[in-house]
Amino acid sequence: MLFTPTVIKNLLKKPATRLYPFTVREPFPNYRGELYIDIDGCIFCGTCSRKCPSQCIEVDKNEGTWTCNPHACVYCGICRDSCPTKCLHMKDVHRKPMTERIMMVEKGEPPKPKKKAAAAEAPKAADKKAEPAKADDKKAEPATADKAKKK
Amino acid sequence: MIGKVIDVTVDNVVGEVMKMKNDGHRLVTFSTYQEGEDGLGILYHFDKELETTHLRMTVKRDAPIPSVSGVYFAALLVENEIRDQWDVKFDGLVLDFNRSLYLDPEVTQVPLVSNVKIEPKK
Amino acid sequence: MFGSFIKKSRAKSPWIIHFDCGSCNGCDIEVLACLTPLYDVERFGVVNVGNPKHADVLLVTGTVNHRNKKVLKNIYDQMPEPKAVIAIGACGNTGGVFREAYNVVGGVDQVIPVDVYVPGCPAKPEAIIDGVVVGLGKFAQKVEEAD
Amino acid sequence: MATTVIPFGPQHPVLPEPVHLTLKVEDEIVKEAIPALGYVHRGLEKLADIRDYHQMIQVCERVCGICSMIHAVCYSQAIEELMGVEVPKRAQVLRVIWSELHRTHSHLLWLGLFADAFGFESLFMQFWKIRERIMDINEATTGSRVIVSVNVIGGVRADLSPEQIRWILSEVDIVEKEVRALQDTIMNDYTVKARTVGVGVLSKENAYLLGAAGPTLRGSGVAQDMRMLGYGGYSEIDFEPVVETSGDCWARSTVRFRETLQSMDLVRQAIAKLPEGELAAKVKGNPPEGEVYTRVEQPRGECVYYIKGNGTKHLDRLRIRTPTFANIPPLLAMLPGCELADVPVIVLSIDPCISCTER
Amino acid sequence: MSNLLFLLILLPAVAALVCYFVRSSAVRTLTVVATGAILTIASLALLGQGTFEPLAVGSFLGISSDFLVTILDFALLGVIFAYGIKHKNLLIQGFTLAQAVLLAWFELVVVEHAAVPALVGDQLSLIMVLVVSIIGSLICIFAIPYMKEHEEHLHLKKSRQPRFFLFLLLFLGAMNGLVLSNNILWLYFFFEVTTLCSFMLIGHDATEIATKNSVRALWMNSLGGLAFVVGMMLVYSKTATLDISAILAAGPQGALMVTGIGFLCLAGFTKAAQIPFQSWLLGAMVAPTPVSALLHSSTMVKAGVYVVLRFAPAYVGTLLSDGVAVCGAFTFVACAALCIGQSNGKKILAYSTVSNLGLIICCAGINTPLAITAAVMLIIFHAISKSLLFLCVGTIEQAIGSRDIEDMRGLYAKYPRTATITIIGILTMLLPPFGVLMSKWMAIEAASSNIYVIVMLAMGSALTVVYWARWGGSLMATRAEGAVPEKQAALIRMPLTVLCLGAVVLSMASPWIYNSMLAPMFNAPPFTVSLGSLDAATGSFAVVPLFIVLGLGALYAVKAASGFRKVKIVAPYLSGSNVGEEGTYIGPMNGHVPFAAGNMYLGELFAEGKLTPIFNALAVALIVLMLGGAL
Amino acid sequence: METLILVIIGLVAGPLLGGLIAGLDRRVTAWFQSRQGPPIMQAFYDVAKLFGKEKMVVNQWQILCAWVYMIAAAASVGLFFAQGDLLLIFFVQAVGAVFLVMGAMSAKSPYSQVGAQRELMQILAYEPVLILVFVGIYLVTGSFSIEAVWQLDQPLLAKMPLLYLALGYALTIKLRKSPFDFSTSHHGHQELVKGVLTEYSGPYLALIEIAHWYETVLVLGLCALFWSTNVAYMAVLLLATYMLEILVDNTMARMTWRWMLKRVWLLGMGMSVVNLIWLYAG
Repeated sequence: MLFTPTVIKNLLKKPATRLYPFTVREPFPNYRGELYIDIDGCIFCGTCSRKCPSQCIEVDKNEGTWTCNPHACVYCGICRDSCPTKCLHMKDVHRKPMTERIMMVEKGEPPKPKKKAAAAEAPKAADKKAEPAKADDKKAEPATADKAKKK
Repeated sequence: MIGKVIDVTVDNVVGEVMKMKNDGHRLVTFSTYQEGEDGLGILYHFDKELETTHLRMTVKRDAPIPSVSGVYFAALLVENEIRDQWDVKFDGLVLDFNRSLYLDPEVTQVPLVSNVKIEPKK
Repeated sequence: MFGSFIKKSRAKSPWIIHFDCGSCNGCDIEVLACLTPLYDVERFGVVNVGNPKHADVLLVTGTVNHRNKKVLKNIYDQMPEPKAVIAIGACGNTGGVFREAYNVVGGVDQVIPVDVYVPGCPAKPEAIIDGVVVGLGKFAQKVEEAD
Repeated sequence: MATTVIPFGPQHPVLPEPVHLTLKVEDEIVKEAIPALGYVHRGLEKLADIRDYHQMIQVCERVCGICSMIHAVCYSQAIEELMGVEVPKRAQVLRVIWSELHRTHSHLLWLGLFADAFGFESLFMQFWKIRERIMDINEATTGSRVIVSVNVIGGVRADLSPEQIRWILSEVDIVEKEVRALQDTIMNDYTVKARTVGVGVLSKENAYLLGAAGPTLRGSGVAQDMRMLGYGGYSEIDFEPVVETSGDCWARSTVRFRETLQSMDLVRQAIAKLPEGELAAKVKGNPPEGEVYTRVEQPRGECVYYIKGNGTKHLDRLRIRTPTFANIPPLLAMLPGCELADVPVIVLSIDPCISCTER
Repeated sequence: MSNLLFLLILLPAVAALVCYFVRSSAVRTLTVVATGAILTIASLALLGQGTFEPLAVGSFLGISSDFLVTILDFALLGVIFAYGIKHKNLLIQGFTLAQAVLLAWFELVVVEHAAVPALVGDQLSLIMVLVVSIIGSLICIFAIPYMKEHEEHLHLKKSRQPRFFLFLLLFLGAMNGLVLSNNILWLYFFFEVTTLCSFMLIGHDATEIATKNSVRALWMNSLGGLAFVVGMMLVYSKTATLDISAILAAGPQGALMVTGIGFLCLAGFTKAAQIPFQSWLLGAMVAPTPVSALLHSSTMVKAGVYVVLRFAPAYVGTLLSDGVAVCGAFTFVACAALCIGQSNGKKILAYSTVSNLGLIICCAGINTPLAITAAVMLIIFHAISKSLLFLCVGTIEQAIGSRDIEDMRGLYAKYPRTATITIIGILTMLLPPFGVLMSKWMAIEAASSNIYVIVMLAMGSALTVVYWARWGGSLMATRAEGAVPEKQAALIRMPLTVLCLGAVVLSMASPWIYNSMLAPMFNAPPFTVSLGSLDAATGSFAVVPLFIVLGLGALYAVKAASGFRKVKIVAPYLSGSNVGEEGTYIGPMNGHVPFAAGNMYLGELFAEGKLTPIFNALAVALIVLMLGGAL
Repeated sequence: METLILVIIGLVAGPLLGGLIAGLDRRVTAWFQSRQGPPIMQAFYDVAKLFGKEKMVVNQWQILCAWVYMIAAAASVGLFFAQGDLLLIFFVQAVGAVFLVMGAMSAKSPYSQVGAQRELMQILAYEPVLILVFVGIYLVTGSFSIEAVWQLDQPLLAKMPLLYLALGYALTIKLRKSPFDFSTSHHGHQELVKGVLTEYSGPYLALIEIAHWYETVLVLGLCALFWSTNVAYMAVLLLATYMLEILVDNTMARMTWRWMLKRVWLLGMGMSVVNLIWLYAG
């Protein structure tokens, strides 16, 4: 019964519980959360792909795609640190849960060999939108989570 | 590598390990590495008052290796592990899991034999 | 009336079972941390029952390997319907950093159907709570479909 | 007398990890305990074939999520020794700080789980509540709560700012105060003692012969702690191993409890001696041919890395021996003769980390 | 009236002789079944005629029946003595010799041979006759197919069944005689007949162990016989009458007479196998199961408690009474404790019998109308349930070849009928609203004013729950679809079914049984019956309402359970270990580990070997105190 | 007629009260642990959800046993409200306890088997104590029936303080609280998983939960008898007792059944006997 003082103290004090998701704590600034790419800055050098310990990033220089499997990503931040153009970033919040597996596919403008200079203008705007596959699901889920947050 | 390395052979390994035990050494573990095409290097690591001693033995994988689990009971786990990883046999293992300590029958290749390279999965 | 109360209760009383399916313990301790005072998922009626026969939600952490895939299947089968599966962490999702290792089969969805994927390595307790919330949504949807 | 066979695990609420024990009990007294492993075996040592030696540091961190920092330290030290890299002093001391924070959170976690093993749920909650402060320190300083990923070959990736140091010190003080408040409960409470004193006794000789490591060994009266080697930043710091002599579950929990307090002291010492300087040395080329044998002290005991380089960026052999691997034979020796109710207490008293054990 | 009495006492004896001499199994079967039927009808008819005052039995072939009994008495002692010599047992020889000498002196010197009405039929006697005749007959009928199988199993060249049924049927007659006797010498005679019969039946299989145990039973019961003679003489020395009714009517008559009663009680203790005499009854397990059933339920041991209960009015309010109560209560708790450590089904039944007899004796010792009611109720319901359970164990043993309860796990899967009956039997021993528990309830309420007794009863009743519940539970299992239906011989099924129904239905009828048979025993009956419940100032037991509520509940539950095919049947939780081949799981080394579960027998607390000597010593001390208290 | 109404009130109010107490219990426990805890109605959500789950058993007998357990528990509460005989109430309650054990034993599962054995040990521990408590009440009131208790002009507690403490043991065992939560623990983190309840699932677990509520009401009702003279004090006594139970639950490790047997038999029985001797003498 030597534990009694502690439980009595607990009883008299306010519970320590953080009321997540109703109140969300201010995140720590350098938390390694959701990874995203600023595709405009990407030069498709492939360093992130080579450095990634989980080997979850694929960079296709010819197609100009940067593909990452967020489910295999281990959020170590190596890719971010090694990116020569600093176009990889990590949000300070975690990636939201999903009901389907997704692939992050970002299509950007590969550094052009001089002659195809003007060719890639057209698709650029359309492909800004991330994750063409399963995009709907992914949108739906954070929405419910947001709703819960507001409650 | 820190510590004294003593070379032993299949014939005197048990005796040498016994000697270490009588000397008051604690068996830390074994380490293994590939030695040539079909050889296996085993390092027995011992510790006595933070001083390290190693016994080094090289064997062929197809011949049974004398088990020291009779000397140090603690060796049974690591010997079973080596059995799993290199598909070698130990003579006189006190509790022989017979290649089932870690692996299920689905794993058909011998994991650490390096000519059986594992292909990255897609 | 009782029927609708049952339906309402489903979302209010998700009993979980946590199976560590070859995880590095990173996600495990975060799952356990969810039960502790700072996160206290019991607010949502979550109880860690530790017995598949009582559980509604299966939280799986870790990679599936050849030995534990049978265990995972067994546990899943022993859970009564309706049930939901939440795969936690990179390993549970895909096998994570280990997915090329020789004894690794891959993510949880190689063996049983997964309802919610919680990414992260390890997933934060907040992420797991989010996952359970999403899972309950999925759960309610499943029940609707079944009726 | 009738025998009951109990399949204890792989999925069992008191075992946080999948491991199986086939227990044969009579009148709830364990007569025989046979283990089965392999539920967490991933084969990550083999990953060295396809991941380069830099990437392997992330893999080694994930040998075990609880002591990931210290795995990374051990691995980095091994590679640094192999390649002859001189690690800057500041990085060494920072590694000590994070290592000791890891030890604190691991021990607090264990103390909680241990309390849960003998059915003391409130104590579990209390320890885990305190632990969250350490997790916050981890998150704030490294960017992740559990797997901090601050090590690189040659040093560390993150730094502590003076404000952070002040905050850490104040948090550490609070944690220490709160932990001390539980000292009476974990060491002197009647019911706790009834469940731990004299349970799972491991004599000094047995502990030594069976190759026990860490608190399991120290709880049996052997003063053996790898930090006594003064590796890395520990050479700067005063350190005395914590030893108890009774060899039972109570001794092991007391060792860990006192180490928790000690770790916080070590954090303070390290912070006081934190020199200015570089965070990481530059590392060029591949590990040369050669062997390294490194030992560090993890929360669970002595962790051994054996590395064999071959001059390429892939290692020829990476061998990890974790403390729990060494503690399983003593566990098997402790189980027969105990009560069924004491099985979880004894199993947890070695602080099993199966994920470490099987890799 | 007297025809009925002759029928009840002599018909079994005649039938016994027929069985012995006509060596045809058909005739034997017919005789046994017919005797059983006649006995049942006769006992019911006797009940229908109601109680009767002591009545004299005339002469038989010109010889006075009293004289005939005396002659037979000595003949009997002679036979027993001969067996004592045959088995070289000094105890038997000594005890019998002492009996013969004392009896001779008593008969020839002390007693003035006045005509004593030999038979009496009060409530207690009538109830006992019913118990003996009906339950005994059912057991005898059960014995027919059982013994056939038993002998086939033993591969006997020459059937020993004639001898077996001789003593089995003789036993019933002796018991009927015993409970109807009014002349204490007659009582003594029948008492000795049961001793001889039990000896012959225990030793029936003629194995070494059977002989050994039968000899032990004989010497212990001879000791009882000796105590009986001594008691009888002491009582006579004070009351100067052999008429039991008169002795009882007079009540306690000073120290010497009460000591005499004390010796009679001691005789009852030996026969009822009270600690420290329990070993003979445990040894009797070697006999074929019908013998055990007979000894444990309706005969032999009941003769013991009958004697104690019969003389209860003669020691009411004395210290002896308290002593008897404490001894009984001690046996109750001690045997319940010993029973915890047993896994042998028959031994559990044996210890439970002794334990329950202890409770009956304890009630006799408490000696209030409430307690006596409890005792009689317990005699009735215990006899039914216990005989049922013995027959069940016998059936199970012949089916599975073991009487160990660990081997009976999941019996339902293969033998649903036997298992269900056994489970019901166990429940009737254990739970309300069944009769045994009701008697226990009465006993506890009656004992509440005696602190020693109540503490022991409280402990004992808890221990009882343990050994019954775990047995009952382990019989249950799921029947696979399309499993082979169980076969049971008609003559086995009939007694089982009748007893099982009887246990349930009579329990339900207990308020009326009480009203019609027990209440008239007392000037101030302890209960009033209203709405099917037994009410008293101290408490009430709502028999019929409970039966209705729990019965309907149970019926609903059975209905819910029998719809189980709609329910998913799954493998048990084995911590996620996969179920391997039938009854195994996949364990270490990927091997198939057979599933096993065992009960706890609390070896360190309730070890038979350790506890028995302690209990025996304590019991001897208590008995000495009891007899000393009488003085 | 009045009795019948009382019985019906008891049968309806029993589970409602029991569920509410269970909810409150979890809430207060959470507060003791510095947590916020579940909603008060949580116990009802849990049971309602369980009723909606798939029906799944290892053995058909479990269904029977779960139902009988529930019915017996309800019947004992009914009898309690009908002011029946205390011993009889207890024996009817024991029907439930025995069936729970038998149901657990019917499954070929080591956990529920060992749980059943432990449950028996618990019965072995608390049954004598409870019987002695009833005997104490009999000695004070001259009857085993509850009716007699209401006619007292002095609370039972004044004459049976030690027996009340002994009842505390039985209460802790019956409520399945630490240090006596071996056969099935509410927390589930136990070497026996859920002990006797391991193999019950879905609706059958719900039945058992409801039965447990009835039992909670019954044992608290027994406690209430100890201050029958004043409703306010009775409430205070109950509240204090239950809070103490929760406190004990939260400040003690789970012990072993061997410890329990020794402890309850020596201390519990000892206190009871001392108190009884006092009553006999008085």
